Amino acid sequence: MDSLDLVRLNLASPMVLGFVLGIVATLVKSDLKLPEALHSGLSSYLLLAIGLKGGGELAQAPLDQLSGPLLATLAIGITSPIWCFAALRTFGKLGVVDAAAIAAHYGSVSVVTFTACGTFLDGAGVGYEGFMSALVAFLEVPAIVVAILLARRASTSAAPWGETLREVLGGKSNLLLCGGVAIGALAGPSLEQVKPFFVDPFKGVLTLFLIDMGALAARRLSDLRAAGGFLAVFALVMPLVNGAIGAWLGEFAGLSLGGTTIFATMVASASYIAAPVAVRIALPEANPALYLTSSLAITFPFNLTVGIPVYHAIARWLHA
Amino acid sequence: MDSLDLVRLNLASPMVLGFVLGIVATLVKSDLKLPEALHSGLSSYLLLAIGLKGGGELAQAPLDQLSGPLLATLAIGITSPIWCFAALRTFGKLGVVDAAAIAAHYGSVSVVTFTACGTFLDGAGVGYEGFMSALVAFLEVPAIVVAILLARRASTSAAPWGETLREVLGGKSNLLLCGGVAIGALAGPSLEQVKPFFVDPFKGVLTLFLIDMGALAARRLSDLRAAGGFLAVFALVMPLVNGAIGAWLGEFAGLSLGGTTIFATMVASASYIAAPVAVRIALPEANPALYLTSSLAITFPFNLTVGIPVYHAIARWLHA
Amino acid sequence: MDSLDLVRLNLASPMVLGFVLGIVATLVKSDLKLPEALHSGLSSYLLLAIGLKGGGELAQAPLDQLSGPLLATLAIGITSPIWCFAALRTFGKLGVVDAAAIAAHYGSVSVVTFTACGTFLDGAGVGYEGFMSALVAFLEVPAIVVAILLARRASTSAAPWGETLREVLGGKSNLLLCGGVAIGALAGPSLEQVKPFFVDPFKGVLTLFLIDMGALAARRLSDLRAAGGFLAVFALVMPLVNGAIGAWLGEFAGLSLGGTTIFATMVASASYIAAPVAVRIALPEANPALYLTSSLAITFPFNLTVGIPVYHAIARWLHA
Amino acid sequence: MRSPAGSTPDPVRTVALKRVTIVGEAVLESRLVALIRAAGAKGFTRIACSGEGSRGVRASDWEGANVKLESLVSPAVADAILAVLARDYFEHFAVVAYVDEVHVVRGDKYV
Amino acid sequence: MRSPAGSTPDPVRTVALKRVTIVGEAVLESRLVALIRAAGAKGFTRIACSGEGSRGVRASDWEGANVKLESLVSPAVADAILAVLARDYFEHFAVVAYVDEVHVVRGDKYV
Amino acid sequence: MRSPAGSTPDPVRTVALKRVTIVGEAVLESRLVALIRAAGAKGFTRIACSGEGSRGVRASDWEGANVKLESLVSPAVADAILAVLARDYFEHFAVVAYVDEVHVVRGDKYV
Ligand SMILES: Nc1ncnc2c1ncn2[C@@H]1O[C@H](COP(=O)(O)O)[C@@H](O)[C@H]1O
Ligand SMILES: Nc1ncnc2c1ncn2[C@@H]1O[C@H](COP(=O)(O)O)[C@@H](O)[C@H]1O
Ligand SMILES: Nc1ncnc2c1ncn2[C@@H]1O[C@H](COP(=O)(O)O)[C@@H](O)[C@H]1O
Ligand code: NA
Ligand code: NA
Ligand code: NA
Repeated sequence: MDSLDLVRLNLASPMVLGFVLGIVATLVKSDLKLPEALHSGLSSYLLLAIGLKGGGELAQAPLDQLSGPLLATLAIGITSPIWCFAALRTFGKLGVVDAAAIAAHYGSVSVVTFTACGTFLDGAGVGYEGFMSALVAFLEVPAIVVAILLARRASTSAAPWGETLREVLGGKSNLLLCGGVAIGALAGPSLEQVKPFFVDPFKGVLTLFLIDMGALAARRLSDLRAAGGFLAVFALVMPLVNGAIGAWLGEFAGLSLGGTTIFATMVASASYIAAPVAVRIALPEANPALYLTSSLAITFPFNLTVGIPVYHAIARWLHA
Repeated sequence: MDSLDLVRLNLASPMVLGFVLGIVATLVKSDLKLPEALHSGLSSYLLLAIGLKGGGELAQAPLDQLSGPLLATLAIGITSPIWCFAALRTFGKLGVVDAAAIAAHYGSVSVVTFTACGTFLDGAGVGYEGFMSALVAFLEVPAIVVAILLARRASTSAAPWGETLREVLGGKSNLLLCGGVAIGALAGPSLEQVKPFFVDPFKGVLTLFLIDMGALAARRLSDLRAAGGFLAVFALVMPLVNGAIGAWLGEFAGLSLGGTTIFATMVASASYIAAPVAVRIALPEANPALYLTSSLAITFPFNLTVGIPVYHAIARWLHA
Repeated sequence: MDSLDLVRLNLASPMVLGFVLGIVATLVKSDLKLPEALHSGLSSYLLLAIGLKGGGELAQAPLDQLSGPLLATLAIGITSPIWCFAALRTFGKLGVVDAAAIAAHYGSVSVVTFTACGTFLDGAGVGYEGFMSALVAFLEVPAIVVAILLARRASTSAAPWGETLREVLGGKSNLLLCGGVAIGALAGPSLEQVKPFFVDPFKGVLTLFLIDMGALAARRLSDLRAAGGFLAVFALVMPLVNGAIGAWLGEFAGLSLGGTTIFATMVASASYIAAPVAVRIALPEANPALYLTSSLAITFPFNLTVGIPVYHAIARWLHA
Repeated sequence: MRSPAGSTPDPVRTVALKRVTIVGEAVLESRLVALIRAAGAKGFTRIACSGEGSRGVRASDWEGANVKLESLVSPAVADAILAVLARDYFEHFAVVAYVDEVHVVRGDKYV
Repeated sequence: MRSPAGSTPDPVRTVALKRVTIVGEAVLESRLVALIRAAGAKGFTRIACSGEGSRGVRASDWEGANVKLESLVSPAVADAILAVLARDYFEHFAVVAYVDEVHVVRGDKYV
Repeated sequence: MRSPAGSTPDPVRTVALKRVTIVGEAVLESRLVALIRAAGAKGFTRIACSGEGSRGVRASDWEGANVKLESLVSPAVADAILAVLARDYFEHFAVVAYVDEVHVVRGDKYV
């Protein structure tokens, strides 16, 4: 399949179409938002399912095959918020706290984008390492911690450091993701018992969830003006830069073509579940309109539709 | 199987038994109602699942096989509210606004009744056209629009026409149904990915939902007196009339035996999801006790238990 | 497999690990509690699914195979609250009302513990009678009624007897369980249609639910001091006593090895869904900290982790 | 919805009524509603909530946490509700109840 | 969060404002919000609820039961909200509305 | 529940207390609860809600929208709660807080 075919394949997936439906609904002033209890329940389901899958595969993967990707994940988690921060300060002239807040989001990972990439590869018939799901759990937290550290000297109202760490590590999404990995790794073959709930319906649940995400993202669009032109450009260019670096690093770490694509997508994606909550508490004077609009309303739809096939094309080019 | 066997088969299905359980619970003053967030989530699931299925089949159906049933759907959607309205005015002496409000419900379609009919046919081993699900999306709206038009000259407090149209077309149920059809039609083979969520558990979800519907319907029973004797008769006779007309029209449009049964059931059913919301806004002086009691507390249980096998018997007779 | 292997197998199941995750989350002051609407929805699902399964098997089981276990269930349901009550009065010096309230819980059955036992046996490859699920429905209510009878002469503010019975029989959990049994028994082969929803994902749903239960149980731990030392001992010893009696009685009633294990577990388990609600209304002056802490925070985790393999070992010993 | 947009409607006369608020365990919901009705209230609004107090005991997490009931009533009905509550519920159940005054549009409908 | 724990902050000045409360059918939510906004309110809080009244009619259980809207406003805005409500909604819809007074921190933000 | 149906119970004495209401972003919930407790409140009621204001920013839709906390307290405790709120939260967070007076059954329990 050539690149255009892949874009087309991706755009015509039920997940992406569901996302578009959510956007359209909000634009015609209708409301397809799920009740909050369901949104929260579906999020928990997705996080746990990803963790379980990653943990199950982690337990079976030989350590030497694992160590490269794991190190790459930690390395990019620690460094990418730094260059994001520098770019925002240098080219965007943003204040320290706002720049750090945004860097926390782009250094961390979007679980839904990750999942969409897996679905894309399944559709395209490209295999990937099963333990990628576990890497998500390792990529989520470091960038948030690094970015908050960058901001603390400038912030006048940062929360105490202990409280911040507790917020990041003990956050619901981190607990579900890491808890899922732990259960998956410990459960062994009995994991089969829960497959009909956590594996088989997964992509359908994701479709329902993406309708909701579309509705949420579209509501943020009205904040675009508040975010300003620079941030819009940043939210489109930074994923491409991070994605290219991620593809190169994934390839270097010995991942397969599919694994490299997923790794690139993880690096390119911006968190909008774990990071916003942690940043809100740790850096209260950062403006949520800036970090949420860029990550949720621009970068997420971009990655979902165009980004993923592009990162795959890069990975193919590197693998050739 | 003879007709009595079919009635028995239908009454003993988990869905109908679930509905009865919901009624019994309410009658013994207990409460099996699901939390509102879940009721709303399950509704969304059912609507989307029906749309997806219909859209997927629509994309594959040859146009010449489709055009007849589609035209029949639009024709009956526009005309049936008119004769319902006339009957309510002539025999029931109801006011213009109340008659139009009820006509909107009986001209539109009940998604759950439609689904129960499909389950009935599956149980009886009778096949039907897959695109029937898509026809539901086309039958839902026209009758509501026609009925509101009938009432507007008499209503003193009708909402502006634009707002009414937006309410009908942009309503949650219409968006999910039509959105599902669109996604199903565009997604092509990747629809397979979401089958384990939207197709396999469908009938089980419906069972859970029908327990809830039973609880809701039973609560409406106390309004029966308010509705009056004529309306009770109307709510039992009109479905039979509409069902017979529907069966004849479906047969005429070239549908199979199963398709004809479903089409008759669609025409015979009365909406209690899309129509009430639209009517409440568009015709606020119409009395909800009249239109909700007749459609939800009388016609729905009647169709679910007795109506569907009867419409199937009519369809068989016409097909013989 | 020897007993230690079985304990290990049980502890490494996704369900038990999920329960531990819920506890850990609460201990690190995080919150994995599901939204209330979802907790309630998942409970309904589990109760209904158990009922449906039991009813379906009940309809097929020959009466002579059924009568023994059924009589045993009723017998233990009526007698076990009496000896629990006597033990609490004699050794614990508890007041009449508190003793009766706790006896109601230990005489009744925990649906989740029952389910975990079935999952354990599936994992261990041990078969059991399908109609066991139906026995749960018969074990839930009698003990509660007997215990309330024991307390009524001492209670100064007991609710009227009629209201109490209505509360016990018409309670949501009893209705769903018995309603499920009835639907399962009446539906016959059409039950197959709902299997992909009520059977296949069951264990996965249970895992999610147990995370929630872990969070709930851990919150109760702070009440342990209020409950006092005697009650902690009671909550660990009584299940073992009841489990041994249950194993003996199950064996005597002609159950298989697996069936005996489940029967012992049912008898050993303490209700924390049906009993608390009924007792709160019927015996309002009983202290909820006593009956909830012992049944939910001690006995339930004990049975889930250690108890079930122990009851299985007893059953094996009796069967040898 | 009929009136031409922009036209200023007449000022509205309101009636001072008592608003009785009860927060209690969710298992009591149907009983508390019956109590309010029996005391003469014409209606009420029900809100799901949770909370902590001095007792902190809850019958069951399965039936939900607390429920908040608000009812607009005449002073006499307010007194009646509180009196029955105090007599029958305060001793053994987790219940909080209070009254304040609000100015209700078409308030005569509720007394 | 910056201040040293234990230090006593200065007492706070509050402003007396009207709190307008509207309880109505959930299908009306977006219309009621628009009405509040149009009358000049700077914000509102929305709570899902249910209830019973003299009419007890609901458009649909699918769109949810009732919604409670609370808005802190100046007396003039409160009057305007109630007047439009009384004119356009009270006849045909299940709506309850009332006003009371509360003392708001930094209350000048809301007028 | 013991008393013979129909008997009229004695009228109830109530105590005037302050009701402090805080509406804020849901991510703040545990912090606001700790604040209320630290200021001396004996209990509170928590209601999930949503809303719009002048800022309209929310940390995350995943953690839910807003939370409304209501606490019945003495005037001194009310002042303490508002003062800490004003000092630590008003600048950077979406928080609304106000006080009114209600008449509480067995009100001495809460001070
Ligand atoms: N001081 C208070 N202010 C507001 N609500 C309270 C207060 N005390 C108790 N409550 C509410 O009443 C319920 C029962 O309180 P209690 O009986 O003290 O455990 C709690 O769960 C709270 O919802
Ligand atoms: N007396 C009342 N006190 C509190 N809320 C009420 C009262 N009457 C009606 N309501 C609320 O207003 C809604 C509509 O009332 P109605 O129009 O009388 O059916 C009800 O569902 C309740 O939520
Ligand atoms: N005037 C108001 N009346 C009632 N609630 C308000 C008002 N303004 C703000 N709120 C509530 O406070 C939250 C935060 O407001 P803000 O900080 O202005 O964005 C909103 O989401 C509303 O729930
Ligand atoms: Na990233
Ligand atoms: Na129809
Ligand atoms: Na037991």
